Amino acid sequence: MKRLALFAVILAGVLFAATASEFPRLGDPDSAPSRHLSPAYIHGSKPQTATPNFVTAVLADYRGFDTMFETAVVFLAGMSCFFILRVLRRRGIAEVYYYRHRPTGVVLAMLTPRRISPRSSCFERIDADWTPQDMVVETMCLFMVPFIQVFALYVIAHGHYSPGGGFQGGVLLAASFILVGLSRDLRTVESLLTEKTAILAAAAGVCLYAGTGLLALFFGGNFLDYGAFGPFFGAAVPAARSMGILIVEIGVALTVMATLVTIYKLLSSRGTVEEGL
Amino acid sequence: MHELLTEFANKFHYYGYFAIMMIGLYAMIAKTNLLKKCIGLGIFQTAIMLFYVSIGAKEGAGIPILDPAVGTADPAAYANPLPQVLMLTAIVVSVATLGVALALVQNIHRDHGTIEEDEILKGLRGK
Amino acid sequence: MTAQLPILTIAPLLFGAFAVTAGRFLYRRANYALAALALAAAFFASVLLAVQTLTQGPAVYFLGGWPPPVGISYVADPLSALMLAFVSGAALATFLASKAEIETSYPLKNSAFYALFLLAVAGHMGIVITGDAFNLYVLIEVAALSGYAILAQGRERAMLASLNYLFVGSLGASLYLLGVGYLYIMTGSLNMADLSGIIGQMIPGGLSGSTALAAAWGVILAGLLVKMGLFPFHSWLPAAYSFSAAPAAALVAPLTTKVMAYVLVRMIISLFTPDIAWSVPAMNTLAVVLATAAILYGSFCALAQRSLRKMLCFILLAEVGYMVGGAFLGNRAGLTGTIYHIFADLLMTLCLFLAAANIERGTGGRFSDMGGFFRRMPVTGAALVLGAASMIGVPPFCGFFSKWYLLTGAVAAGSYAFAGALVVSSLVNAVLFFRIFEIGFFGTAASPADPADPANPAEETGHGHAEHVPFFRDEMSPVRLAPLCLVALSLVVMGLMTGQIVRLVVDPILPPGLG
Amino acid sequence: MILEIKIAMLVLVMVCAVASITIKDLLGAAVVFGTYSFMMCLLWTSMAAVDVAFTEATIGAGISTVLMIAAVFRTTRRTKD
Repeated sequence: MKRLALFAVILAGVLFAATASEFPRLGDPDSAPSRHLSPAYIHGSKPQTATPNFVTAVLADYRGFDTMFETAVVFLAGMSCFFILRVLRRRGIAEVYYYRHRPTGVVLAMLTPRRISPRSSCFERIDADWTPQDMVVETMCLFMVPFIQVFALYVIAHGHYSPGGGFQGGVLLAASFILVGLSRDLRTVESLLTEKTAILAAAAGVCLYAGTGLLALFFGGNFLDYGAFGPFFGAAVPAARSMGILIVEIGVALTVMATLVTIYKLLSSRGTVEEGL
Repeated sequence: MHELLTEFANKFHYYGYFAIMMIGLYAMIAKTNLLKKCIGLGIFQTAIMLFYVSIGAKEGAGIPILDPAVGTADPAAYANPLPQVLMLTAIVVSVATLGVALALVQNIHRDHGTIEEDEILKGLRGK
Repeated sequence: MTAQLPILTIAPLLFGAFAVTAGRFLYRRANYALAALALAAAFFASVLLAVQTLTQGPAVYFLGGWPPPVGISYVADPLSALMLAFVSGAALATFLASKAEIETSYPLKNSAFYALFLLAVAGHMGIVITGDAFNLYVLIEVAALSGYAILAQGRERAMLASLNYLFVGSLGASLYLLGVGYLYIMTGSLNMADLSGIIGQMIPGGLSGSTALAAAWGVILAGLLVKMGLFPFHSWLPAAYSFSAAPAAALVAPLTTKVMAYVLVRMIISLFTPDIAWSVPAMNTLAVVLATAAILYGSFCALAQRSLRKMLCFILLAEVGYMVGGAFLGNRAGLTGTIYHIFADLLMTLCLFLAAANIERGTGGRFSDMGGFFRRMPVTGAALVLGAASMIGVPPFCGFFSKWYLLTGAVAAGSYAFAGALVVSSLVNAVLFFRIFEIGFFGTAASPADPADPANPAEETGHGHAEHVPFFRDEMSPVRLAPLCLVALSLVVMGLMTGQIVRLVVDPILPPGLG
Repeated sequence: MILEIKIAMLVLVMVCAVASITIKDLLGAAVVFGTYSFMMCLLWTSMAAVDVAFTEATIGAGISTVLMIAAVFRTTRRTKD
C-alpha cells in the first residue's frame, strides 16, 4: 500500500513538473498576471479607495465579497466545532470537581451536585491534572497580554497603511486570550469571554460585514459598495470607501477573535469547556 | 547544458512546490494516523498557497504598499497584490478546515479510543 | 429593487444564519420559523430572478460596484437562475419536511444546525450564480464545511465517514484551487467571462496549443470529479451519506453532487467553451469510460444493499456517471441531456430521499423491516412510486427525457458502451424498485420496527404498537407529506414541460454552432 | 533576493515537511509542523508578500499549532507511522 502510494505520488509529481515548462520564471515582471490585472489595483488603490496598502484595498473592497464569505467560513468553523464537539447534556453522570485549599494545599474532591462557591476566598477550583504552577511563567504571560492586545488593535486600525488588518489583528487578540488559558486555566478565559459572548460576537462580526454591504443597497449602491455612503455623509467617495474598509475589518477581527477562542476552548477541554490544557 | 541549467534556475521553485505538494498528498494517502493526515492536508494546501504567492513576486519589486517616494507610475515597482489577497483567504479557509478536522478527530478518539484508521476499522468489524 | 435581485437571493440566508445563532440565546422557540422564513425568502427571490431572467434576458451584477475583471460579478443567465430556484426550493422542501427529525436528531443543538444548514444552502446557491473562478472556491468551502459538520452526527461510523469526506472534499477543493492557479499564471485573470476570452485568443486551435492550460483543465476536472464522487473517487460518498442522520443526508445528497455537476457544465460552457474543453479526444474518452464504469458499478452495488438509504446512495453514484458521461460525449444532445438531468436528478433524488426519510422513521429503513409499508404509509408509498418511475425512466416523467437526450447523444457520438450502460442501469433500477414495491405490497412486517430514537415519544400515532394491525394507517403528519407530494408531482410537471425547459434554458446558453 | 538563500529556504521547508510526517511522536510532529509554517512565512517575506507572511505567522505557526497540540493532548501522542 505504502509503496503503491509512493509510486503514484512520484508519478503525479513528475507529471506536474512536466506542466511547468510554460510558466514564467520567478519574478518575471512581464508575466501575464503582472500585466493583466495587477496594474489596475496598483494604480487605482490610492485614488479610488484612499488606501495605500494595496492588499487591504483589494481584500476588503475590490474583492470584498470573497472576504465576506471567508469570514463566514471562520464563523462556520466555530459553529461546526460547537456542533460536533460541545457536550451539553450531562446524561446524569456525576463529575468530580477538585478544590484546593489555598492556605494548606489540601485538595478536596466533590461530586457534581455539591460544589463550593467560586467566590470562596480560601478554596479555588483546580483541574484534575493540576500541577503547581510556576509563578514566573504565569506573571510574565499575564504581563504580556495587554501589550499583545494593544498591538492587535494597532494592527487592525493601521491595516490601511502597513501590513495587517482584521484577520491578523483578530488572531492576535485570540492569541492573547489563549495565552491566558495556557498560563492560568480555562475557567479564567471563560470568565473573561464566555461562550455565549463569543458566539454572539462571532455572529455580530459577520453581521457587521454583511450589514455594511446590505446598507449600501439602501444608499443606491450595489452590495458592498461602500462608495455609496460618501454623498450621504458629505464625504468624498474614496474616503467613504476607506471608512467602509475599516468597518468591515473590525467585523472580521471580531469574528476571527471570538471564533478562534471558541475553537480553542472546545478542543482543549473535549467539548466540556471545564478543564483546559 | 547551459540552457538546461538556466531553465532549471528559472523553474526550480515550481519543482520545489510540486515536491512539497506531493509530500502532503503522500501523507494523506499512505498514513493511517488521522492527525498525520491532517498535517498532510495542511502541507498540501500550503504548497498550493506557495505556488500562488510566487506568481505575485516580481524582481526588484517592493512590498505592495504605496511608497510616496516611488509613486504608482511603474507597476513593476510593487509586487502583485492579487495573489496575496487570494492566499490570505485560502490560509483562513485552511485553518477553519483544520479546526473542524481536529474536532472530528477528538470525537473519533472519544468513541473508539484510538486515532489509527486501521485499528478503528478493525474495532468496528469486530462488533 | 429588481436590479438587486441576484444578491437578494443569498442575503436572507446569511442574515438568517446569524439571526438564528443569536436567537439561540435570546428566544429559542422562534428559531425554526426564522430559518424557514429565510429559506422561503431566498426561494421567493430566486423564483423572481428566474422569471426576470427568462423574460428580460441575462443580467450581470457587480459586487461592490466594481466591473468584472477587477471586481467579482454574479451572472444570472437562464441556467443559473433556474438552478438557483431549484436549489433553494429543494432546501426549503427538505427543511419543512424534516422538522421533527431535526429536533430529535440534534437535541439542544438545533439552533447550530439551522445556522449550518442555512450557510450550506447559501454556499450552494453562491456556487451556482458566481462568475468568478476564485470566489467559486471560497463558496465550495462554505458549502462543504457545513456539510462535514452536519453529516458527522448520526450512527457510530458517521464521524469517521465524515472525516474521510473532509479529507477527500478538501483535496478536491484544493485541486480546483490549483487549477485556477494554473489559469491565473497563464492568463492573469480570475473572471470566467474574461478568462474565456483570453483562452480563446491564446489557443484558438484547442488545448493541444498549451500544456499548461490543458493541465489547468485536467486539474480542475480532477478536483470536481473528486468532489462529485465519480467512480474511482467514490468511496467516501455512500459512507458519508448513509451513516448520518436523515435530515443532513436529505439536504446534502441531492444538492452537492448536482451542484458540482453544474460547475462542470459551467466550466465547459462558460469558461473553456465546448470547442476547447472537448479538444483532447483522449480526455473525453477517459471521462466517458469512467462514467460508464460509474454507472455499472453504482447500479450493481445498489443491488447488493439491504437498506433503502444505502441503495439510494449507490444509485446516486450511477447518476453522477450519467451527468459526467453526457458532458463529455462531445455533442449538443449529450450536453443538453446533462443539463436537463441535473435538474431532473435533483428533483428525483430529493423525492426519493424524503420518502426514504419517512419510511426510515416509520419502519427503520432496512428491507427486512419494511414489509407492507405501502398499506401503512400510502402517501409516502405513492411518492416513492413516482420517484422510482422517474428514476427508471417511464415516459411522462422527467427521468425519461434526460435519458432520451443522453441516449441520442451517445448514439450520435458512437459510444455504444455508454448507451448500453444507460439501458442496463435503467433495467437494474427497475429491478431494484420493483423489489421494494414487492416488499411494500406483499411483505409482512416480520420484526417490530425500531424507531431511530427510542427515548423520543413518536409524535404521530405511536407506530411502535401498530405492527400487527394489518390496515392501520401509520402515515406521517401532513406537514411532512406536503413538500414530498409537491416534489413528486413536480417530477411529472417537469417531464411535461421538457420542451419549454430545453428551449428557454438550455438552448440560449449553448453556443449556436454546437453540433 | 539571492538565489542561494531562496534554494536554502525551500530545502528547509521541504525538510520540515518530511520531518513532520515521519516523526513517530504526534506532539513532535505538531511542533515541527509549526516550524514548517514559520519557514513558509520567511519564504513569503522574501517574495514581498508581507501580509500573507504576517497571516501565516499568526495563523499557521501560532493558532494552528496550539489547536494541534490541544488535539494531541486530548487524544494520544502515540502513532504507528
